[in-house]
Amino acid sequence: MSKSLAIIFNKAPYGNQSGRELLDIALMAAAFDMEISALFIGDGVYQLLTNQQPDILHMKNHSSTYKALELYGIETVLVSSEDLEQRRLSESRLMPVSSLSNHKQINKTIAESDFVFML
Amino acid sequence: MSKSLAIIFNKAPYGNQSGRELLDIALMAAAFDMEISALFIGDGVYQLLTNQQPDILHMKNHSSTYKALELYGIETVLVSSEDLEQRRLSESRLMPVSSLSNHKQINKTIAESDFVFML
Amino acid sequence: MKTLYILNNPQLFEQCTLAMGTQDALLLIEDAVVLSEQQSSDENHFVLEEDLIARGLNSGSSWNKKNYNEFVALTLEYNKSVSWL
Amino acid sequence: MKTLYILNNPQLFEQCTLAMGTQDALLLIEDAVVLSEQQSSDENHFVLEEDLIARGLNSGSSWNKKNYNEFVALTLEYNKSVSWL
Amino acid sequence: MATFSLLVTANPHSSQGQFSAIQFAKTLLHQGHVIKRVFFYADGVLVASRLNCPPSDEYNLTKTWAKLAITHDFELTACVTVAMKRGIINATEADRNALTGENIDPAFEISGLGQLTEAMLESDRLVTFG
Amino acid sequence: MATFSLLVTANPHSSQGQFSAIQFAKTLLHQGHVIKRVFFYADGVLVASRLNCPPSDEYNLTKTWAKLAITHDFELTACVTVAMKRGIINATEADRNALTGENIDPAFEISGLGQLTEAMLESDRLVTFG
Repeated sequence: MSKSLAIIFNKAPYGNQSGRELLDIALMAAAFDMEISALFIGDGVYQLLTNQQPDILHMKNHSSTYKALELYGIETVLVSSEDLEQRRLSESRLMPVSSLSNHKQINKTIAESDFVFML
Repeated sequence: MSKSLAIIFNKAPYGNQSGRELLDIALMAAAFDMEISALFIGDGVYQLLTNQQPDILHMKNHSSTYKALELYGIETVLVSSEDLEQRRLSESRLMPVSSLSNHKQINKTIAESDFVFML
Repeated sequence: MKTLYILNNPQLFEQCTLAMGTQDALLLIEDAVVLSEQQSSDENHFVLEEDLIARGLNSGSSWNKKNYNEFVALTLEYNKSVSWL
Repeated sequence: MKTLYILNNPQLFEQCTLAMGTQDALLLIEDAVVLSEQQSSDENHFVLEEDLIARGLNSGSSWNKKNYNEFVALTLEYNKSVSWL
Repeated sequence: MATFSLLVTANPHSSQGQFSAIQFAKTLLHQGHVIKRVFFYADGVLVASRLNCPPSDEYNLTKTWAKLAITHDFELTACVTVAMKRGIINATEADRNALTGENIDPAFEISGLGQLTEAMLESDRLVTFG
Repeated sequence: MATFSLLVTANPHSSQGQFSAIQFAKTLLHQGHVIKRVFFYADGVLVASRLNCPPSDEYNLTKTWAKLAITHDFELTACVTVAMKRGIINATEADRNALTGENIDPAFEISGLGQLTEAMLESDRLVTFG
C-alpha cells in the first residue's frame, strides 16, 4: 500500500520561502506515488489568492504551481473555512484549486497521514 | 552631544541568536560613547533568568554578558513588569542587572532614543 | 521624536502597536500586509502597496497605501524608523 | 494514528493544539518550553527537560518533563511525529 | 532496534534546531537504534559548508555531524536545489555554473529530493527539526 | 538630498528583507539621495557569498547589490564575527583559520561592528531590513 503525506501550508507567501519549498516536496513525493494532501490553514490561506504579482519586486511567482497540483495527481487540496472567515476572505478570491473544508476534516487528514510536513 | 541607542530584547534565549547578537551591538556602541538603553519586553524577559545552562546542549551561554553591561557604562536596563507578570515570573528569578519598569517608561525610552534596534 | 514603525511579522502587531505613541506612524510591509485586511485602520496606519500587489491583496485593503517612493519619504518625514522584528 | 506533536515556536501554540486529537501528545522544545509556565497542562502535555535547564526554567514548570532519552522513546511510542513549524 | 531518518530544515547559525537534531541523533544511537540518513533542506543545508567557522571555544555543528556520520555509518545529504541557491556548492556544480570555488564539507553529499522520499519509505521513523 | 545607511539582517534565502532593502535603496537613489554604507549583520551576511547560485531566471541578490554599490559608489560591509560563523570568509581569514577556500564576493568587504556605529553617526537616516 502506498504511503500518505500531508503537507501543511500555514504562512503567507513571499515574506518567506515556506510555500515554495513545500511545493517542491509535494511534487517530488507525488512522483514516488505517495498519496499527498495539501492543507491550507492560518495565514497559509493567502498562498491561494488569485492575481499574485511578486515579479514586481523581482521575486519568483510560485502560485501557478498550485494550479498544477491536480496534474501531478494531488487531488486532496483543502482550505480551512474558519481561517478564511477569520481573515474576511471569500472563497471567490482564491484560485479554483482547493476545496472548502473545516478544521475537523483537516485534522482528520493530518491524523490519518503517514507523514506530515510543515516548513 | 552623544547619540542614544535603545536595544529591544523581545525573544527568549537559545532558540534563536537574537539576544547574543544584540548584546554585541550594545557593547560596540557603548565603546563609541553612545548612550545605550537595554529594554526587555515580551519573551525577552527570559533572557535575564538566573541559572541558565545552555552548555548542557553545547550552546554558548551569553547570559553572563548581561552582568557586564554596567561595566561597559550601560546603566539603563529596564524590564517590563507587565510582561513579567503575564508570564508569572517574579523579579527574584532574574539576575540583579535590570530595573523593574513598565510599558509607559519603556515606550518613553524608545521614543527619546536616536536609534532603536531589534533582531 | 516622531517615529516610523516598520512591521513585517504579522504575529508581532500587538506588541508593536503597544509601543507606539500618538505622533508615531506604522507601515506594514512584507508578510505583515495581510493585517490590513484583518485589523481596523487609523490615520497613522499605512501599508506598502507593492507588497499588497505582490500577494494579490491590493483590492481588499481599506488601509492608507504608500508606495516605495512614499516609503522613502516617510523615513525622512519622521525623525527615525524602528523595524519591529 | 497516534501522533506526537513537537512544538518549538511559542507563537504557534494555539494553532498546534487546535490540530491535536484526544489520543495525541504534545512535546514543547526549544523556545516553546517557556509555555510550560504560561499554559495549563494536561496528561498528554510534555516539556523537554534539557531545554528547560538550558534556560533556567527547570524549577518553575508544573508540566510533565521528558528528557532526551524519553523524547526518543516518545517518537517510537507514537505512530508518527509532526514538527509544528 | 528501530531505523530513523531525520529531516533538518533549521538554520544552523540563528536557531537551535541543528543542536536539537544532533542531541536527538546521539541519544537514539546510544539507545542502540540506527540512522539511515539525515536529509538537509531549506536553511538546514547551510550546515554543509566546510567554511563555517564558529569561535574556537564553540560547538562546530558541521564537524560534529561529520564525525557522527562517519562513526555510525549514516548519510548526510543536502538537497541540491536549495543548496545551490544558498551557496553550498560542490566541485561538479561549481564547474557547471562557472563559479570559482566550492565549499562543501567532504562528509556531506549533495543530491535530489528523491533521497528524502526514499528515507521516509525505508525508515521506521522520520523526525523533523526545523 | 539626504544620506542613508541601511542595516540588513534578513536571511537572503528564506525571507523577503533583502529584496525590500534593494528596492528601498534603488528608490532612494532614484530620488537623488545617497547611500553611505549597507551594513550586513546576523543572517544578512549570507548574501556576501559569490557562490550563491539561484536558478538562472531568478534575481541574484549578491550580484544586484554588487552592481548597485559599484554604480553608486557606496560600501557593502559584512560584520566579521557573524560572517565567519556563517561560512562567509575572505582569503585573509581563511589563512588565519587554516580553511581551504574562501567565498566572499569581491564587491563586499568584511569588517567590524564599528562600521555600523560609524554609519549610524555619519548618516541622516538608518533604516533596518530584518
